[in-house]
Amino acid sequence: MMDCNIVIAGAAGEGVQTVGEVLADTLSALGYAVFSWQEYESRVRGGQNSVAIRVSEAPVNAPVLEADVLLPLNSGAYQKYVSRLNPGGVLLAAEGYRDPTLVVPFREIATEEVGLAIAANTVAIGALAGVLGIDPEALERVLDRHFQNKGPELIEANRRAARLGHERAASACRLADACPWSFPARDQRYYLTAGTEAIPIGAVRAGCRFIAAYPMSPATGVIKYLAKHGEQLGIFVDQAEDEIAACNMAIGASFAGSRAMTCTSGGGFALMVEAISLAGMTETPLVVLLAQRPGPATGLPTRTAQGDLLFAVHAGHGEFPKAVLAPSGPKEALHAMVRAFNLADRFQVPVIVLSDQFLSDARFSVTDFELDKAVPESFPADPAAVSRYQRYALTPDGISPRLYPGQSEHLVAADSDEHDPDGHITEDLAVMVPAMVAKRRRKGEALQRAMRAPEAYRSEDADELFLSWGSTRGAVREAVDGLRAEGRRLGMIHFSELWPLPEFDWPTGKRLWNVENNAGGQLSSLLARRYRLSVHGSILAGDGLPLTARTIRRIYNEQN
Amino acid sequence: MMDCNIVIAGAAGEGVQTVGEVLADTLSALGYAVFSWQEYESRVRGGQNSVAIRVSEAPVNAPVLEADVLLPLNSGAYQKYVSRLNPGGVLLAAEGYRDPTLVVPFREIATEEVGLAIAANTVAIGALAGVLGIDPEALERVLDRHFQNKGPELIEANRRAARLGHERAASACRLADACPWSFPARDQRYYLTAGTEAIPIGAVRAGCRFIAAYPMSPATGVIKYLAKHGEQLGIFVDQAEDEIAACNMAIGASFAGSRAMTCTSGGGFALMVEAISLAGMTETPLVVLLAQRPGPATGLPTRTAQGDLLFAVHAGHGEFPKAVLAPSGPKEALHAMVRAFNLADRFQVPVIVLSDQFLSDARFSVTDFELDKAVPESFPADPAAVSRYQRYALTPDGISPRLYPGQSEHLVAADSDEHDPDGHITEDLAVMVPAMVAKRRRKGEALQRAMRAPEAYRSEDADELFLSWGSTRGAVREAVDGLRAEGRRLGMIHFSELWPLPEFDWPTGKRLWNVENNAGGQLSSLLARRYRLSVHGSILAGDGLPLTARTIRRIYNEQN
Amino acid sequence: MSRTDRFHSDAEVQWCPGCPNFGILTALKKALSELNQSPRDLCLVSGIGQAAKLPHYLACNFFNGLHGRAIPTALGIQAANPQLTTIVTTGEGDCYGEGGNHLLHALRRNPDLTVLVHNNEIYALTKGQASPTTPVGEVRGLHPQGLDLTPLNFPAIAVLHDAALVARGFAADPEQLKTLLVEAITTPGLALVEVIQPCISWNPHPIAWYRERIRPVPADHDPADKVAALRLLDSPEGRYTVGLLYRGRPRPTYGDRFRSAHGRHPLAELAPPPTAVVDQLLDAFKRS
Amino acid sequence: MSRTDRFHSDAEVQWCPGCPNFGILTALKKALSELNQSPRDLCLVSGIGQAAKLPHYLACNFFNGLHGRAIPTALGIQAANPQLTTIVTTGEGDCYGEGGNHLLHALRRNPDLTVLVHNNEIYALTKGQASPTTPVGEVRGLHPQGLDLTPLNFPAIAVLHDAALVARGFAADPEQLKTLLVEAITTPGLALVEVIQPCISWNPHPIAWYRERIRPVPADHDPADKVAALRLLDSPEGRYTVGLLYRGRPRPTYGDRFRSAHGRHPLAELAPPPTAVVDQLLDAFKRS
Ligand SMILES: Cc1ncc(C[n+]2csc(CCOP(=O)(O)OP(=O)(O)O)c2C)c(N)n1
Ligand SMILES: Cc1ncc(C[n+]2csc(CCOP(=O)(O)OP(=O)(O)O)c2C)c(N)n1
Ligand code: SF4
Ligand code: SF4
Ligand SMILES: [Mg+2]
Ligand SMILES: [Mg+2]
Repeated sequence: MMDCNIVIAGAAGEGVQTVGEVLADTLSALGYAVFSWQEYESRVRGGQNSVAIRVSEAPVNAPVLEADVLLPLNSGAYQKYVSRLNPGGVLLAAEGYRDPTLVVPFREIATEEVGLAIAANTVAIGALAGVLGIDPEALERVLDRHFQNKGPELIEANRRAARLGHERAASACRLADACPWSFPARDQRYYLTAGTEAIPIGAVRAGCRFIAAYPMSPATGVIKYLAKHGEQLGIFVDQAEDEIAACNMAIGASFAGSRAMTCTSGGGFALMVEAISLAGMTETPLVVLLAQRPGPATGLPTRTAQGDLLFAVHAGHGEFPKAVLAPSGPKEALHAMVRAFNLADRFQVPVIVLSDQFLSDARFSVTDFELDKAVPESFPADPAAVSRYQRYALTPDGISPRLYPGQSEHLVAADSDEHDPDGHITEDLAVMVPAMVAKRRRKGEALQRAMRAPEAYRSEDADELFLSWGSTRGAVREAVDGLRAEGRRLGMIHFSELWPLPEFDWPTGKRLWNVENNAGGQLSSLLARRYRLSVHGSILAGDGLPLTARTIRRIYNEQN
Repeated sequence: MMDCNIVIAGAAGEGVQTVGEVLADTLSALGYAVFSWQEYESRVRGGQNSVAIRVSEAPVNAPVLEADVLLPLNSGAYQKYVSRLNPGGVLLAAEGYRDPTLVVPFREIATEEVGLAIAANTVAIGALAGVLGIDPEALERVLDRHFQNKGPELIEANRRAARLGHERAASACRLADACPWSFPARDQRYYLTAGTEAIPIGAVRAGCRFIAAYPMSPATGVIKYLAKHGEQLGIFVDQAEDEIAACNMAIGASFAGSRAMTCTSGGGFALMVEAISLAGMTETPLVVLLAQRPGPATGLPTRTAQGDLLFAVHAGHGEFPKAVLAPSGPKEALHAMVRAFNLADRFQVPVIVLSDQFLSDARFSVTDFELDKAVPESFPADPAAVSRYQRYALTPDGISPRLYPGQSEHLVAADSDEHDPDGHITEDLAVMVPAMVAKRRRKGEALQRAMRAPEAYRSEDADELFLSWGSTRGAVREAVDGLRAEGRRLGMIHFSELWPLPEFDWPTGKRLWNVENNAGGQLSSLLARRYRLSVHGSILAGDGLPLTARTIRRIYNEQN
Repeated sequence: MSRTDRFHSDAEVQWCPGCPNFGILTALKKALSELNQSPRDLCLVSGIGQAAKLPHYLACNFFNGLHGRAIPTALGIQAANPQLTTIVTTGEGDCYGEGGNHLLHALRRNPDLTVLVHNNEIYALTKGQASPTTPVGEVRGLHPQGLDLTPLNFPAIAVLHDAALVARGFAADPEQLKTLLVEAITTPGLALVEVIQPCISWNPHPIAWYRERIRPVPADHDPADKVAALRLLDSPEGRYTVGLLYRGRPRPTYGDRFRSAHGRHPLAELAPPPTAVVDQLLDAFKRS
Repeated sequence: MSRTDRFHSDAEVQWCPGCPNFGILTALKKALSELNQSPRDLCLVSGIGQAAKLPHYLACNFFNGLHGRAIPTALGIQAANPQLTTIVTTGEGDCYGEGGNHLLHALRRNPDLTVLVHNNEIYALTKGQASPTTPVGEVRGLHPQGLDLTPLNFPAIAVLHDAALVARGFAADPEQLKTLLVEAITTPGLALVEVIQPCISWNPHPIAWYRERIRPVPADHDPADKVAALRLLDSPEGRYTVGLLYRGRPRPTYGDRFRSAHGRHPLAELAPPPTAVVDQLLDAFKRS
């Protein structure tokens, strides 16, 4: 199967993202399954960042560090990323950093031949297309759209720039006999979507009508998307003064009957923890999107990690049910958001959805989002069916009828203190307090029964299992396949629903490995807690980059 | 062994606490081991509260709900608490609520015979002393001290009130032949101390020089004590605008070289979680006293619980070492505070000390605080020994030399972002980030080696073990002794240092029971996580009252 | 059923007998009655403190949330259902201390809320510690040498940021307070009503002490005059001045833009968008 | 080594080339040199944001803490060691947004801090979202229809609460800013210095746009005149007025009482109390 990874590197502000986006769009438009991901520093200009674009015929949706084609936009980028270039890979650059380099002097061509210095990046895009054997017209269509608001002159100049880059690179390729690729148009179209888009669309699908959040990478994109479309879709959006406000606002909106959410990253989530406990006590549905980045504290603001699983599971003082989900890609993320709102509503609990910078920023190829399987469900009480309304009525499964204020004659009370069924403060330790503690526990048990078992992949005949969760799924599957090809009988058990962990029949007699993008092995701790499971070995990272199949295989092989 | 439990009940503002305090002081002054604890509603006036005073010859320091003597100050108190009166116990009251009651009309006597209506409570105290066969002079000495600032007339009136109460009760006792007790003076003196006093004294002992906190029950007493004595002792005290400020202030003070702490309860602690992660990242020593009360959210503000263990252990985004301690009584609390500051300094980590309302408010009899075993240790670097100072120098155990700003020519940098050894922001994912992640891990491992094993009590020949932690120790020991007397071969393993859990050789082949004052069985989760331990049964409460030996035995017997 | 009775609640009041909070409760009930407010369309929002217990004591919808967080919760409620009359009942510790940032930023949004601050100059529920309005020098639990922090002047901050209405009442004068509350509730935008509420359990002064010092807003005071209001509030008498202090020029309120596009229905009444809408959003990610 | 060189740092500056933050850095270095400040006794405290990266770029002790929390951290440092010159370098998002409550309450304490607010009217580090000072109507990432929140006026709040000094500078005029910083650092108590710092990456206006609008404080402005300062700050020109705006009457600073009892040594130099002192505390719990 064709599998080509193109890495574009350069400083912030230098156009790495644009180059990557245009290339990815072009390849996607040609019918290929593109997977692109980026890693970048926490600064607005300078530093060295990269975008990697992996192209194949069917979706792999897993990151690869090593480049088949590397395009550094400056010499620092060359130095930082050249070690990633595969043997035999193509280095495309404006200068001959080393031999062999396919040299295409982007800036010179832009200045001298196009007469537009800022078109240098378009020359580079064209050159990339040339290296890859992409039809220049396919690229032009994408470029035209990209520059559509800039006027006909600029469009024409960029076309020219792209064509010149294409020609120069293509002829350099021919000379060097270095570029084996070609991407003829295919009769297939994938959605090319990032988590940061699929998550808010999932919220839209779920019927979310309110979001309040405070900007924090890598979560900001979620509220930004909803802000952009909110006015048209009827979603109330508020940029709060801080995360505490954001979370309490979402709780207020939810109490008043609206599906409501907030989004943040670890530090902001820490500030929401008290309010999560409030949602638990008041039994107010709440969805919190926690986009992880490496901590502790400010950590690495623009990097990726799976470091907040145990924190999310245990967030909030006191004891109350909550759910934690961790989708692995945009499609699962869309579904997870709908699921999160449904669970939150059904059990009247806070639900935390864990994503991370990798999942937020990476663009996956999706064949079909299967919206028919992501359907919003609501669990409204019927005001007419209630005679004397009690917000916290004691029921067998602990779930009380939920009405919203103003909906009917029934008054709705919510209390952060321990309360009686009417929502009034109680200090009746003999009867009411134990009854309410037990009610919340029953609800938690009901919630646990509703949680989904992990996904098994090639596990049946496996001797060893990789245990994983969240956004590493693609890499872990790829590692399983790769190690299978080496003769290892490996399988995968992958968790997308992490808390409460349901009953699960663990296959016995298999060697278990937890594979996580953190240093602490948090999933293994959780499985130990829940199932008394012990892992044989751990495959952990936590350096701020996404886990790749190659890294997993390397660490696995080191321990074998 | 003599063991008598006196319960005084009444509304907030009615004087329950004063009555209890004077009685406890008197018995303590007579040389008895007193244990008193209170439970009260979250209001300033009204409701129904109680104080229980348990007297014995040697310290038991465990709560008992059931009363040998019950003194209700009003009829509501009688109704709420009468079920707690032991068969054959004495009901002492101003009215004949039921038969038999030892009726002493406190208010009438105060008004008519003393001429001072507000002395009614002193009449009641005297009556209690009469019931208990306490020498009126011993009581008078305590009363005199109590009223010493009120002038000779009031002192005299109260003496009179006490004497009248004593006489009336004593003669009623004789008539009914109902009061078997007597408390002759003994040649023994215990410290009668509550956690809320021993904890700040521990901080003083440790050399704490800074505390910032925001008022929150049941933690307020800690900062209040330090505020009261701070000016004289040289402790800087700040009532912060919120818990976030409090925790960041303590971190600032600690960075600047001062031993520093904060105190709060669950909701306030939730707000500090981000700063705890900050302390983890900047490697700033920090001590946080978390006085638990029942949650979630506001919960039961004046009640007790052990509901925040897992929350404390997992507090903070990202991965970093921290320690969690949970003393069982005032002496252990004083020692735990010194230990907390020592651990925080040595490993440059946040240390959380868990107490609860019960431990805060209950007064334990302590024979000797053994200050020689609670010694502050500091781990300062020598500025002269360093040539090029690096705050985050990479060392074998992960612990870097700590200087404070202004101490020497060496500049001291702290950073909440991932940093290099100099404290500057790094994005070097290849080398520096993994090095810092590994440094913090090594530090965590060193910390784990320094943690103390749990205490074993009558465990050697036991078939079954109670696993417990924190403030329930007294009740659990008493339950063990009681069940042993019934022929059960029980023992106890009690944890005062809860995270990180050290290596521990678990005895095999014993039935394990976790005994906790929460509904979730949080210790058992932690032991499952750390040791893959499974418990046979759980003895849990979580109704806002302290666990007692009788409750433990009842639940144990129900499951046997 | 009389108009005020309509707001009767069965919950046991946990305030001390004689607490001036009762006066505030009375004034609020009267104001609501005068406005013909139905409990059904009323939503009270509070944090934690003595003041914050108020919603339990009258018939209404309520959310008794976290200490300091009443305002953001109320904003969410407002956003989700602007048809509710939403009133925040809070203490000065709740609202100026723990929750100071939210009131500050609420002033930017101008939500159609009445923020009723029971100012007893202490943290009463937690037993009398200093609050953001405690006078300098007062001895308090954590300030045994006397408070050395100057008080916050939030009414002045509200004036400075053009709050729709800023008023001060006295808990022992429920009639005037009622009048102010009627004004506040009917004024679109953020109305801050601070109430002098001497705590009889922890405060050093009896109610009479306050009564002596309380002065009405000067007869010639123009509530539209910002500088005059600031001067008044910043003066030594400012602390005890009661009445209508300031009325900001009308300006858009929180969510106006959203409402003009989507109407004033509760968000709860909007069904999730049809699949076609979601498909359309997704189609933007198909390249051609 | 020249006086400013003394503050040279090797750390790579992560700001965009040409960012006015460089002007602030220059002004600060100059002010510190003029004051003969040694890096050893200097402590910079910051939160998170572009502004908050400043401490890395000059030789000093520093604590680069959490977003919004620089002020409480600085208070702790001040309390522990009043001999340090402690300066908070922060952005308006950090200090007026996430950390608004802390600045508000710092005004009550009057700590001897200089709070240097780089006001670029946006959240620059997180890519240009609206901040508490973004003008109404501006289109920002989360406000695609234009901002509908009015800005906060924190300099005016500081004046209202008698801050020791309130000033405003312009990042493109490091000379004047240096003079203001010298004043601020030498003034005991809380000095708030807001700096107009146009972001060249996300701001809609070039520096020249600001230069045209900037006005010095009127020649006849009396910095002791509170009402005049409030009027000025509340006026439409107020936003662009630079210079010394207000100087509050001297009053006790944070920790004065403690220091007068215990001296100005760092708390770190105090050994734990002798056992006898602890024994004495415990003896209070022996009844007789
Ligand atoms: C996060 C948090 N911190 C602290 C508390 C404890 N607490 C409850 S009420 C209160 C003060 C209330 O003061 P105020 O708002 O003035 O109300 P008052 O009791 O004076 O009416 C405090 C500190 C809490 N419940 N939650
Ligand atoms: C708790 C938390 N929330 C959000 C963020 C993300 N964040 C980092 S800097 C910043 C805004 C900074 O704005 P400002 O202080 O004005 O600084 P500028 O970048 O404009 O100089 C935000 C929202 C964070 N680091 N921590
Ligand atoms: S403590 Fe004070 S404010 Fe609270 S109810 Fe009693 S009198 Fe009122
Ligand atoms: S983004 Fe703006 S504020 Fe930040 S460094 Fe660049 S120019 Fe300066
Ligand atoms: Mg108050
Ligand atoms: Mg800014």
